[in-house]
Amino acid sequence: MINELMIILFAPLIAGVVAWALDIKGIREAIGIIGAAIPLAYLVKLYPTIIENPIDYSITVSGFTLQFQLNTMSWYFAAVASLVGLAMAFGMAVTSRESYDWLFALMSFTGVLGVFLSQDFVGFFLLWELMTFASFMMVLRRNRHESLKYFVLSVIGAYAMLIAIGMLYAKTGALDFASIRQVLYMDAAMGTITTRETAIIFGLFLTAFGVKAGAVPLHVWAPGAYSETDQSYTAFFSGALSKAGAYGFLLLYILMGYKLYAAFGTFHNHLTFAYIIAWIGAITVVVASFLAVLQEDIRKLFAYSSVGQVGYILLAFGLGSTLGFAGGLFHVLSHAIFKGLFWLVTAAIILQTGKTQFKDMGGLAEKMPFTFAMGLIAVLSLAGIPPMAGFASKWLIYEAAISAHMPLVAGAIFLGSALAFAYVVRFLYAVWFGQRPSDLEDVKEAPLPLLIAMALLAIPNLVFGVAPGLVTQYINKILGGEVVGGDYYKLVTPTGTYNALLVTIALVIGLAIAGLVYIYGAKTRKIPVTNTYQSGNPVTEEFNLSIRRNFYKPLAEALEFWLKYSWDRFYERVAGMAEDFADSLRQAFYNGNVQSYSWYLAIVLLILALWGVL
Amino acid sequence: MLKRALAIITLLIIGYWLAQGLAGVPFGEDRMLVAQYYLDHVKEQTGAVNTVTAVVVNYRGFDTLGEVTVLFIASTGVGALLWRKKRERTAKTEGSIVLTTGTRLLAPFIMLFGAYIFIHGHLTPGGGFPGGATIATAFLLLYMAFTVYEIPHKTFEKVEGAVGMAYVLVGLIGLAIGGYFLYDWIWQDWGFGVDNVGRLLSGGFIPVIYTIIGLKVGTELSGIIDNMLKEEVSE
Amino acid sequence: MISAYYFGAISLILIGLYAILVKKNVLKMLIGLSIMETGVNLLLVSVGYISGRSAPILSEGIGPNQAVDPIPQALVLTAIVIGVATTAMALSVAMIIYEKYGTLNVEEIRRLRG
Amino acid sequence: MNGQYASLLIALPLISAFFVPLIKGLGKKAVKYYLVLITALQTGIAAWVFQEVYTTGKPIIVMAGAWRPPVGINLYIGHFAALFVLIVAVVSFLMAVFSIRAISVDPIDKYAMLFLLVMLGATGMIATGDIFNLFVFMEITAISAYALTAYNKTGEAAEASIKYIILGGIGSSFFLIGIALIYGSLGTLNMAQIAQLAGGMDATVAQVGLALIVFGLAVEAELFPLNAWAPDAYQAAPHPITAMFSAFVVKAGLYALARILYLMQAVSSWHSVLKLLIIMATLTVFVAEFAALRQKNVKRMIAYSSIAQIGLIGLAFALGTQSGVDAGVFHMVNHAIVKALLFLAVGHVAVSLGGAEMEKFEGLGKRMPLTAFAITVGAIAAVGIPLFNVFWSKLRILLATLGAGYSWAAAVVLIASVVEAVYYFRLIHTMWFAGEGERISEGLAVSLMLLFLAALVIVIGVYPDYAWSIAQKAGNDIFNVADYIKNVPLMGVGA
Amino acid sequence: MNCMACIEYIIIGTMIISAILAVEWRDLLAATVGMAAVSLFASLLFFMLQAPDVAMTEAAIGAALSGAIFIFAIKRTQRFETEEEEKPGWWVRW
Repeated sequence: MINELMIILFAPLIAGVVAWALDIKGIREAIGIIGAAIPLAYLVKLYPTIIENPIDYSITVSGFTLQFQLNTMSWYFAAVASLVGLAMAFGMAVTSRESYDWLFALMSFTGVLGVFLSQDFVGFFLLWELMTFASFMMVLRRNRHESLKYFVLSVIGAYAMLIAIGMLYAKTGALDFASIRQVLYMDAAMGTITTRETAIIFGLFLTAFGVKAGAVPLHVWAPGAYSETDQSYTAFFSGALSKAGAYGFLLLYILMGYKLYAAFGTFHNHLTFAYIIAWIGAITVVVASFLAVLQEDIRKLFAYSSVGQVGYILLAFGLGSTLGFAGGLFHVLSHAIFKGLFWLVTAAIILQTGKTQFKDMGGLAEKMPFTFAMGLIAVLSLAGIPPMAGFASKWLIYEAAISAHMPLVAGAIFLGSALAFAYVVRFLYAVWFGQRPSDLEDVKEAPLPLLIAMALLAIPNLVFGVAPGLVTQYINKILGGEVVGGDYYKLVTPTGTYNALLVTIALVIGLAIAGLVYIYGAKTRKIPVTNTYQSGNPVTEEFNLSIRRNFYKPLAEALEFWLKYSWDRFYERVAGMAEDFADSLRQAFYNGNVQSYSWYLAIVLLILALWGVL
Repeated sequence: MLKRALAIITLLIIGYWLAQGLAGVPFGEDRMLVAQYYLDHVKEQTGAVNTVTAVVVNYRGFDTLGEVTVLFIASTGVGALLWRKKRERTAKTEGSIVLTTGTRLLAPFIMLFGAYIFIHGHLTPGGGFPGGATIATAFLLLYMAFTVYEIPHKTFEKVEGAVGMAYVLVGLIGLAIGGYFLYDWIWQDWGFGVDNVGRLLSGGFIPVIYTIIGLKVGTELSGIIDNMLKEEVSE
Repeated sequence: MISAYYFGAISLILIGLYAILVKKNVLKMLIGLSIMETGVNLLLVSVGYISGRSAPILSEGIGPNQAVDPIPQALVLTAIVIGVATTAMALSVAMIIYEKYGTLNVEEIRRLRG
Repeated sequence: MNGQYASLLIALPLISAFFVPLIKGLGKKAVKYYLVLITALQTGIAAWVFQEVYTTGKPIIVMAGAWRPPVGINLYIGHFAALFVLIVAVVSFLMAVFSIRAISVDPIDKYAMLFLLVMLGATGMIATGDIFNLFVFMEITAISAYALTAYNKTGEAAEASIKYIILGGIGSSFFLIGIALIYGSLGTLNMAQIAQLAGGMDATVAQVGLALIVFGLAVEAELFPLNAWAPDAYQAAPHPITAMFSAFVVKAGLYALARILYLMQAVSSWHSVLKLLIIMATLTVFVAEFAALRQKNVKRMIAYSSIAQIGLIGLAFALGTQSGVDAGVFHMVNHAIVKALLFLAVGHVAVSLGGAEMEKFEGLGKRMPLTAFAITVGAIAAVGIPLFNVFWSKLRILLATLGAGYSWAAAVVLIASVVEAVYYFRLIHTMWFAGEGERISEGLAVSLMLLFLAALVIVIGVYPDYAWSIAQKAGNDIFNVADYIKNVPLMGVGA
Repeated sequence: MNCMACIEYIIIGTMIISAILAVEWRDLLAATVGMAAVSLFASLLFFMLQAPDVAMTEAAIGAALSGAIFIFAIKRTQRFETEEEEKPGWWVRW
């Protein structure tokens, strides 16, 4: 029987394989886009019925029963991923010229969908690996070192997860979520699984999902991997793939929440394990945002920004309250759409100019007006300026942090927002305004498919910004209660209210007045645009700060002490040590002398003998 | 020196361990299980008097097939490894007069003796392997005595292959006649020499197989000797 | 108390192993291997020996209950042949080694390693 | 058809090997095609046996010379043996075809004989039901392997061969001592009867005997630290032979290890032997993967990877649980396919480009796209990526390991797997994204074989059910000793 | 201790001594002879263990033929074990 879920799951993969095998220009793009559109189409079609009737699907593969279910929560995640995936496909139609890319991009699409839809650990792990592998192959093509860094960390995460799964399997005898959940729920009272084992399983899962979500200190793969691939694909990579990590944390709550609570208890009236997650999120937000501010490369900047934004989601989930979940879930959506949009804008810029550094950019707003408009929406949304989707979700998270009585964490949110503002402002000015380098004079607007892709993500930014209730009411259904009140335009929480429509109207009126002033007010005169902004320092050759070059160098100097320590370098060193260890191991053990080899045999015999004698 | 000392200590411990294991298998006690069956039934089931031969060729014929194969591999392997485009014997000195005359006189008899050994395998100690080795010894003597002597190794190779095939064919005939591989159809079905147990014309296919083995072992071992004695000569 | 035959067999095995572990010449190691195989064969036959019985050739009035165990002897026949086959193989390999490397010292036969 | 005709599995390669000297006058080509023909025939017989065993569900017991088991030697072709005999035959057939192109060193006729005898030896090891016969077949395999390792007659080949001979010689000597002890204690050599009587054995004898047998077989099965000969032999052997080593010669040893281990379940020191084996197998995986990490020679690298995978199978077998054995058998099948593919492809590259060094692989994606694709498929499969066959068996093994409570072993294996992923992906990157080159011809036969094996990898990866059900039956064949004893028609001698 | 046992002990003792000599002699030819002697004594022991078949085989194959092929191999290679100065690292020398 062909089930809708199977179509949703495998349409991208099959389309990818077909596109790869045919490899005819034009046709492969068409097939790819169709394959990416099918899941979204089906999800939209199934939307009306999904709340009452979850759709189940299960297949037995080599003795394992893989179960998939489309329920309210998985629909939400799958829909977000499909939306970004479709945008990615449109973007790739322009930016990618290889069937190789199509194969692996669509393969990872299937992987992400599968992770969200799986209801048992075998399918979850299988598709998780598939997703990791496919995204890795996207990077491998362009940069071996970065891709291996990504893959090694991911695989360590995946294997940590596998061990955790295996331990759970050994303890509970089940691999499907429902049974595991039930057994662990019962076990919380009986305590057959010791606290130590629970801690190990929790730690392993934390590692696994932390890697994928890019939580500090496991984030080091993100900058390299996000920047060293096709930028349209990065929209999906950062927008949807990293959400798999966030989803994993949610899963942790669902499956093990009660058991973890029973094992670790509370800390300051707060679930201990959730506290850990919240702080991981908060640290990720702060560290990644600082690092993002200091980047000179657009791709690196957004890569760190992505890490930071996923940190928000973790933070929200770590609050442990339903409001926190609501905020986190909303942020999943809004981050996917604004960060996806950002990456597509970046893709357009790189495609049209071939440059990635801030110092080579400037004044592109006139040349690429539509792209600029899209970029502006993304910037507003990311910086958390109403009436964009980004504001609504951040506001919810903030409210949740306050009502959970975690002021330090709330402070991290604030700090993160401020820093986000700092880096997007630089992006906004350095790329779009100011003096245009002479070699960018004949830059053209991005091609149509890319524009479609951007529009696809920009519209939800606006719609969900103006009417956040659309999302929160669905989230209420996921969480099974009236968590966030209000109507389509108004959000009501225990501590505050946000009326998006009002804000929008105010904003529109304000903009109208400003426009009137601009048109009828003061006389404008054209002056040449130069870099006037020098941070109050005298301009010298060594200390030449402009918005395009070393803009935040003073900040970097202030943070010098902290920047000395880098997780990235630490991991590199560990890897180098492992390789040296491997070398000396094989040189010493396989030394080529058959007499040494005979000694190994004798030693084994000796061990056998001693074990027999003693 | 340290190495020797360590080796000796290691080996002593291993030896002690082995001895401990062997203590559970006391020397000289009757622990026969399957062997007793062999001893009890060997005469009526195989017609051989020498139980070892019966076990080797008949009851555990598979082992012997494998054993022949091992020797065949060795001869093939040595041939493959020492194969060169053109090789000749390079011995300089002829054997002493005692050796040459002795060899001339003895070689045929040694071969005959070898043949005797393997033909009487089911009656007396010995059999295909020592018989074949004896034959090879004759060739060895010939090689040592004469600098130019060479066995006709092409023919020997062919004989080697042919007798090997003959062995398997005997087994396959058993499969065809009696339904079992290596089935002793001569004894079991034809009952050839049933009244003759203890004399030459008995023992089912044992003499046949031992003849095959004897020829095979003889040719193979002489082939190995031949291969090892010849050296590459540049042209 | 362990029987003298067992003692002899184990000694041969250990001496052979000693040669492999200590001697650096390939041929010497092969001699060790050969001695070891002889030891194993001796051990096998000793295991099958039954005190006071004669060889398992049932001709001259020796009944089934007066013979030693024939199976180990059959096994040893096989093992001897296998041993000589291994030795022949090893020696021809050693000859090639000497031809290519000009030495039989195992410490210098180390092109393949790591 | 009579089940006894399964003895043709042994008879055919033997008689054909003996036939080679008679036809060698026809020339090299003829010998090579003869080899292909015989392996094809063998595949046919093996397929018949496989079909017979799996449709009736009953093992075929071949009784040599019509003697019932404890008296005569029997072949036990159960589910496992039927499966593996088929794999042996198929891989041999493929490699025989590959030999046409790959083998140019004389004398071909000797090569053909040794080739057939390696196949025979592995078949016999897998099929036999008698412990001394196992030793004989092991020696057949080993000695022909010694000869084939040195077949190229280079210094390296001879060096590898002498290492193999010395270590293999020690191993087989001690194996024989083990047999002597067990025979001395039980008075029988038949495996089924040994299993029956093992419980009543003297504890010390059983412990020493089992330990020695395990030691002897572990040398053949390449468990650390007894595997030092393996990378050298793999590297120096002719390319088709390397594939055969990895695909079934080692596995035959591993199977024998597992079989004897489980037959001796009743022995009191059984669990400590298992523990020791688990340690050895885990170390095998770890050391071999690390040794492969910075390898310059691709063939040697894959050899190390093969050893590591063998360690993984050994781990699965040493767990002592049904799920572990099933997973191990499944992994054996998958590994045979994957490594046959990899060694075939790498050997093909080495034959075409004159060496298997890493530099030769630069730009391979442009020079020999199909071969590069095959290596890629094999490498990805070996790493254990989903939708490729090894994923399933690796997952099974790890779940079984964790289920048996050996979390540390699973963790070590997974760390090693990370290393494996690194070097395989470096290889893939080198092939596709580094270097340039002219397209060169790849040869039809080899291309077809590569495609066939790659397709098999993916088909099992996407649809593992059939392979898994077969592996389960085969695993049950090893694990369920009671059935094994029941299936062998033991005569009531002494028992 | 009867006389049979005496002979046994003497043969076993000689066998072990020749084995040690075979291992320790630096002249490989002599060592080969020592090895053949071990085989011969072993074949005597086989005879005393009531295994005439094995004794014959061991004498013909184990002593004579293996000795012969060893000697051929020595002729083709080198006769004496050489004392080498030790070059590689300690773990290799081991």
